Amino acid sequence: MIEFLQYHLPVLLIAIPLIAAPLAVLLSNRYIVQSLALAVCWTTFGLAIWMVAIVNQSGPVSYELGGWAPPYGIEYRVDQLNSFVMMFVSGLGAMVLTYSPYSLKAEIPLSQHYLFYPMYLLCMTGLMGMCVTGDLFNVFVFLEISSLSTYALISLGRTRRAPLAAFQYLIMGTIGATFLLIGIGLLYQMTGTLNMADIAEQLEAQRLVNDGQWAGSRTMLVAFAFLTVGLCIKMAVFPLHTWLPNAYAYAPSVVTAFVAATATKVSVYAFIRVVFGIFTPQFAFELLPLDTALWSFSLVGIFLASIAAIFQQDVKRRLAYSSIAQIGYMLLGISMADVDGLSAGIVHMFNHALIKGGLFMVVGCFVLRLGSVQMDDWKGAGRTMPWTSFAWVLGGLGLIGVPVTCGFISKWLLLTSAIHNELYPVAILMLISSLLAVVYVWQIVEVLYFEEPSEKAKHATEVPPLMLLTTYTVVGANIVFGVWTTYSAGLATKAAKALLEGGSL
Amino acid sequence: MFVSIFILTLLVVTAITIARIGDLWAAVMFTGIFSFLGACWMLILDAPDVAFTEAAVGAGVSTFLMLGTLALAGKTEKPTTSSSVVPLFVVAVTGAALIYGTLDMPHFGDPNSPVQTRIEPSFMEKSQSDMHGLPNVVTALLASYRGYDTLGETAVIFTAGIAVILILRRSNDGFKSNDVFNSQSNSRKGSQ
Amino acid sequence: MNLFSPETIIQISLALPALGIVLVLLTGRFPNLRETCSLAVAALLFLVNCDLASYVFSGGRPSWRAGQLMPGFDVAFTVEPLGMLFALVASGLWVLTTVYAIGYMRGHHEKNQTRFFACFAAAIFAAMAAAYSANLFTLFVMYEIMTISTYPLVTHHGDQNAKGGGRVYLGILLSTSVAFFMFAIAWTWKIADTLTFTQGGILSKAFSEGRVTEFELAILLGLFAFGIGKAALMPFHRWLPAAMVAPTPVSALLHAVAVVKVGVFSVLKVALYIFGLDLIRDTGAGEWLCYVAAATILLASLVAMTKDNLKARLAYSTVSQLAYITLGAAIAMPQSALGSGMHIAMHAVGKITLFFCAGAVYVGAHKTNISQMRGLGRAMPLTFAAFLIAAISIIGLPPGGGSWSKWLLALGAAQSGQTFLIATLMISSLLNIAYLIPIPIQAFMVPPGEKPMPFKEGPMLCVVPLCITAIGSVALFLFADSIYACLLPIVQ
Amino acid sequence: MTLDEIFGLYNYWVVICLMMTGFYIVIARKNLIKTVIGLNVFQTSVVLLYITMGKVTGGTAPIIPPEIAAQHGEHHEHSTAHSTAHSTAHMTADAPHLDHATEHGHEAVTPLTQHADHVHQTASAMADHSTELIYSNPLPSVLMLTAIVVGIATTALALALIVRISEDYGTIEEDEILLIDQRDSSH
Repeated sequence: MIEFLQYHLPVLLIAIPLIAAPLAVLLSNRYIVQSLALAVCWTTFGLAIWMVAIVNQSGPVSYELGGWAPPYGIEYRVDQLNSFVMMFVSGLGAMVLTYSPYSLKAEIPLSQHYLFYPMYLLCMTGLMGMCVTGDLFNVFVFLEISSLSTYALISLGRTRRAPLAAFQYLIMGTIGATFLLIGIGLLYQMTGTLNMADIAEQLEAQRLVNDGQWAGSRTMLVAFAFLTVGLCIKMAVFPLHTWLPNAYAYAPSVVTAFVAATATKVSVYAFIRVVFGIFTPQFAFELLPLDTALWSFSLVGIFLASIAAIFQQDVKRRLAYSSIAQIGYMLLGISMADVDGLSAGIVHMFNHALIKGGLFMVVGCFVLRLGSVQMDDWKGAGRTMPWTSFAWVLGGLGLIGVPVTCGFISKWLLLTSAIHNELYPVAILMLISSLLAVVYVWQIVEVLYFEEPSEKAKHATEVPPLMLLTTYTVVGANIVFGVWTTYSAGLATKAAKALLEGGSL
Repeated sequence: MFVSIFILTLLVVTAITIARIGDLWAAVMFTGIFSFLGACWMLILDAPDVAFTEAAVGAGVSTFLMLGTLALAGKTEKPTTSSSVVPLFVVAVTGAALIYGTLDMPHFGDPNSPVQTRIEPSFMEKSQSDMHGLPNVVTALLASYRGYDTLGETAVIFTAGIAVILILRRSNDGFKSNDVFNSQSNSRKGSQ
Repeated sequence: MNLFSPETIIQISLALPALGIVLVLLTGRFPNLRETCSLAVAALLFLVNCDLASYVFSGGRPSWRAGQLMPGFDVAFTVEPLGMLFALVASGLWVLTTVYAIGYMRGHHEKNQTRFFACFAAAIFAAMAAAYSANLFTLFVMYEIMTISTYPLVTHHGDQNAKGGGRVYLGILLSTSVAFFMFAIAWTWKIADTLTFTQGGILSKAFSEGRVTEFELAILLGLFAFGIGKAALMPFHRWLPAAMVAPTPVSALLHAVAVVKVGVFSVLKVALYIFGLDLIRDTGAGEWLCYVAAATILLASLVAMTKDNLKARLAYSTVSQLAYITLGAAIAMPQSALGSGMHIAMHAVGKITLFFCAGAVYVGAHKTNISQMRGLGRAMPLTFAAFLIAAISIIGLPPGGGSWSKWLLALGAAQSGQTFLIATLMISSLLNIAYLIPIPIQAFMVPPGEKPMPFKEGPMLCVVPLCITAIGSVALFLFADSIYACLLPIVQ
Repeated sequence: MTLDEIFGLYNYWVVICLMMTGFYIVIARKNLIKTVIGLNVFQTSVVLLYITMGKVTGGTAPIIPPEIAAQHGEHHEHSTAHSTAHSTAHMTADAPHLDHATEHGHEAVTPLTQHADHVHQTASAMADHSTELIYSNPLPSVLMLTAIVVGIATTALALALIVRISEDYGTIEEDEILLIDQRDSSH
C-alpha cells in the first residue's frame, strides 16, 4: 500500500484536489464541502512533505503518466526545486483555508460557498500541476486551470470593482499565457518535443553539432523572449505588473492571502525552470544579457513599486505594490546565476510566501472586525485588537528583513551573492531599496499604535481564536524559518546546486 | 497553393476588418468568419480534427456566447480617444521579433524539420502498434499519450463552468450591502 | 565557585535574559512578582558574569557555537576581555537600573509596565550576545535585535512625541545599519573569506596578499564607522537625542549603557579584530576618521551647552563622549585602544549616574530644565552630590574613573604624533566642565527662591542606585590599573 | 533572403500578421467585448501557427486509411511471433524514405499486388506501404484541440465578467468605467 502510494505520489498531489473539486460541487452542502476541502488540502500538504523527503533521500523522481514514456507521453518530474515549491504552496493553501471560514462568511454570500471551495481546490490543482509536470505544454494547461480559477475567485470581491479587476487580470493573464504558448510552439518547432528534459538535450545536441555555437539561435532567442515575457506577466514583474494591485485589492481577503502567497511564486518557479532547466544559464546570461536586463528591471521595479506602496492608503493595495517589489528581489537573485544568488531567489519565494501570506491574513482579520482596509479606519486598533496588531508587527519585521526573521535570510544571501559577483552598485541599491519597506510597514505600525482609535477601532474586538491561531502559525513560521534554516535555505541551496550543476532537470 | 494563398488573404482581410469595425455585431460576425476561414485552412494543412473543432467552437459556440453577451451589454463600440501609437509600437516590436524568429525555422512543410523527425518511431507507427490500429491517430493521441492534457482540458472547462455560475449568480442572501469592504462606498448598484 | 564550565556559563548568561522575558510576560498580572523575577534574573546574571570574568581575565577564552543561521554563517560566541568588560558593565548596571526603574515607573504610574520590563530584558539579551559574539555576523544580528527590541521602550509613552522620536530612532539606526554596516560586513566577507574576530585582524592578511587596496580599506572603515549608527558619529547622531522621549530608566540604561555602548563596542571590535590596529595605522585608513571623531567631540559639546533640557544636554554629552571611543579606535595606538576600552566602562558608570539624577529630579521635583534646578541642591543633596561626582568622572578629573581613560587616549594621541588631537581633547574637557559643572554648582550655591523647597529626595529605589553608581565611578578610579591589566591582552 | 526562403516562410509571416492584429485589438481597444474578440483572434492565430508546424508537404491527415489499418490489425494478430521484426522494419523504413517523399509523390506503385504468401514478405510490404502515405504530424493537432478548448473557456469566463460589469456599471467601455470609479472615490 505504502509502496503503491509512494509510486503514484507525484500524480496523487494533483489528482486528489482535482477529483475533490467536482465532488465538492456535487455534495453542495456548505459544511461538508468545507470539511472535504480542508481534508484534501491537508492531505495534499502531507503528501507534498513526503515527496520532499523522498526526493531528498533518493534524488529526482520521474513518473510517466499512463505508463507512456517521454517523449511520447507526459512525464512528471519531481526534483528538489519543485518538491520544495509544491510543499509550501500546498502548505500555505491548507493554512489559508483553515483560516478562512469566518472571513468567508463575512465576505462571500453563503449560497456561493459550496462553489468557492471547488474553485479554491482547482486553483491549487493548477498551481501544483504547473510545478510537478515535466512537459511544457502541460505547464500551459495547468497555468490556465489556475488562472481561470483565480479570475473567478477574484471576481467574488464584494465591490463592483472586483469583477473589473478580475477582467483586467484575465486579459493580461491570457496575453501572458498566449505568449507562453507561442514560445512553447517555437521551441517545439526547433526540437520536435515537449518534454523539458528532452528539449534541453536537443538544444545541447544542436549546440554540440555546431561546434558550441547555438544552432537556430534566432528562433530559440525569440522563443526564449516569449516564454520570458509571458511568465513575467504572470509574475507581475515591474512594467507588466498592472493587473496585480487591483486584483489583490478587490479580491476577498482569503483569496488575496492565498493568491499572494502562491500564484506569483509558482510563476517564478516556472521561470527558473525555463532559464535553468531548458535553456542554460550560459544561453540566458552569457549569450544574452538577460542578467543585466533582469537586475535593472528588478531594481527599477523595486524602487518604483516600493515608493508607490508608501503612498497607498488602502492597506491591501499597499501590500500588493510591496509584492511587486518583492518579486524584484527574487529575480535579482535569479539573475546572479550562482548558487548563492539562485538560492536567495528560491528561498525568497518561500519566505515571501510566508510573509505575504501572513500579512494578508492579518489584513483579513482587521477586515473582519473593522470592515475596512483604509488606514484611517485602522487607527488605534492596536489597543482593541492587540494580538492581531502584534501579528502585523511580526510579519512586517519579516518583510523589512530584520535578523531572526526569514526575510533577513533572503536579503543576506542576495547581498553576499551580489558582493561575490562584484555587483557593488546592485548590492547598495538593493540594500537601500529594502529600507523603503521599513517606511511602508512602519506607517501602519504607527497608525495601529500611536493614533487615537477611530470610530470603528473603538468598538472592535479581537478576532476568533481560530483566525488568530492560523495567522500566528504563518507569521510565527517567519521567525522559525529565520532562525532554523535547514529546511528553507538548506533545501533552496540544494535545489540551486542541482539546477546549476549538470542540468539535473 | 493558390487556395491557401486565397484563404490566407481572406484571413488577413477579415482580421483587419475586425480591428477597424465599430459595430460590435458585425465584429462578432467577422470573428465567426475568421474562425471559419481558419478552420478551412487547417483542413488544407491536414488537421481535420482541429478544423472541425475550430468551426464548431470558434465559429459556433463562441459567436453564440458573444452574441448573447451583446444582447445583454450593448452593441456599439465608442470610438477610442486614446492614441494608438503605443499599442502599434508594441505590436510592431512583437511582430518584428516573431518574424526575426522565423528566419531560422525549418521551412513550411519541410519533412526534415525536428517536428517530423525527432520522435522516432513517429506517433503514427507507435500508435498503430499501441492502439491496435485505431485509424484516427489524433484521437488516439488525445486519449493516450496526451490523455493527461485532455484531462486538464476537461478541468479547464469545468473550472470555467463553475466560474461562470459563480460570477453570474447574484445572491445577496443575508448580506446588507454595507461598507464592509471599502470605505469608498462601492456598494453594487445594478444598472436596473 | 566553579560549578559550571565556562561554556555552560555563556549559555546560562544568554539564557537568563531570555528566561527573564518569558517570566516577565507570564507574571505580568502581578507587578510585585514580575519585578521580583526581573530583579532576580538581573542579579543572577551579574553573578554569573562575575564568575565568567574571573575565568576570562585570567586568560581563558571560552567559546560556544550555537548553530548555523546559513551555510557558512555561524552564530557563535567567544568571550574575550573587551566583551567581558562590556558584559560586566551592562549586566551590573542592569541590576541597578531595574531597581531604579521599579521606583521610577511606580512613582510615575506608567502604563504597560509588563511590556517595558520584557523589552528591557530583550535588550539586555541582545547586549550580552553582542558582547560575547565570536564573529561579525553574530554581532550584526544582535545589533539589529537590539534596535528592534528597544523601539517599544523609546516609544513607551505612545503619544505623538514618542512616535516622532521613534521614527528618527528606528529610521537612522536601521538605515545606517542596513545601508552601510551590512554592506561592509558582506564586503569584508568577500575580501577576507571569514568574519571571525581574530587577534590582530583578518583584513591585514588580505591586505598583505593584495586583495584589497589602501583606498578600499579607508572606505570600508568608513562604512563600519558610520554604519554602526549606535556609535552616534556625526552626522548620524540625531537618533540619540530623539530617543530621549523615552522614560528616564530607558535613557539611563539603554542610551548611556547598552545601546550606545554596543555601538562603540562594535567599532572597537572591528578596529581590533577585523582590521587590526597595525593595519589601520600603517595604511592611514583611520586618519580621516580621527578628524570626524574630533569634530564630533567638539561640535556635540558645543551643542550640549545650548540645551536647557537636562536630558537633551546629557544626550549630546553622550554623543561627544562616544566619539572619544571612536577616536581611540581611529588613532589605533595600543594605548588609545585601551583608553577606549576603559572609557566604555568609565563613561557608562558616570553617565548612568547623571541620568539617574535627572530622573530622580524629575520624579522628586518634576523639573526637567536646568534653569529650574537652581537651588534645588538643598532639597536633594544626595542626588546633586552624586551628579557632581559623576560629572567630574565624565570630564576626566580625579577622582573620577574617566580621568584614566582620557589620559590613555591623550597618551595614544601623543604617541601617534597628532598634536591637534591632544588639543582637541583638552578643549573638549574644558567644554565638558562648562556644560556639566554649573548644574550641581548652581543647585548648591544659588540660594533657593522665595519658596524654598523642603528636603525631598526622590523615591528610595531611585536614590540608592544613583549613590551606588556615583561611588562606583570613584571606585573605578581606584581600581583602574586592574582593569587596565585585564584589558591589556586585547592589544597584544 | 532568397526566394526559396520567402516561399518557405510566408505562411508563418501571414500567421504572425494575424496574431499581431489580434494582439493589437486586445491592447488598443477599450471596449471590453472588443478586447475579448481580439483575444479570440489572437488565440485562433496561435492555433494556426501550431498547425502550420505539423504540416508536411505532400502529406495527408494523420488518419490511417481503413484498409491499411485493418491489414495492420490482421497482420498484428497473425504474426505475433514476428511482430518484433515487423516493427523494426517499420522504424528503419520510414526515416530515410521521408526525405524522398516529395520526389516520389504519388508515383509510388501501390504494392498491394506484391502481397506475398510469406509472413516475412508481408512485413517488408507493410514497410513499403507506409512510405507511400506520408502523414502530417498529429501532435500539433492534439495540442491545439486542447488549446481551443482552453480558449473558449477563457472567452466564456471573460464574457460572464463583462455581463457582470455591464450590470454594475451600465457600460462596457473601460474609459467610462474608470471615470465612474474615479468619481466614486472622490466623494
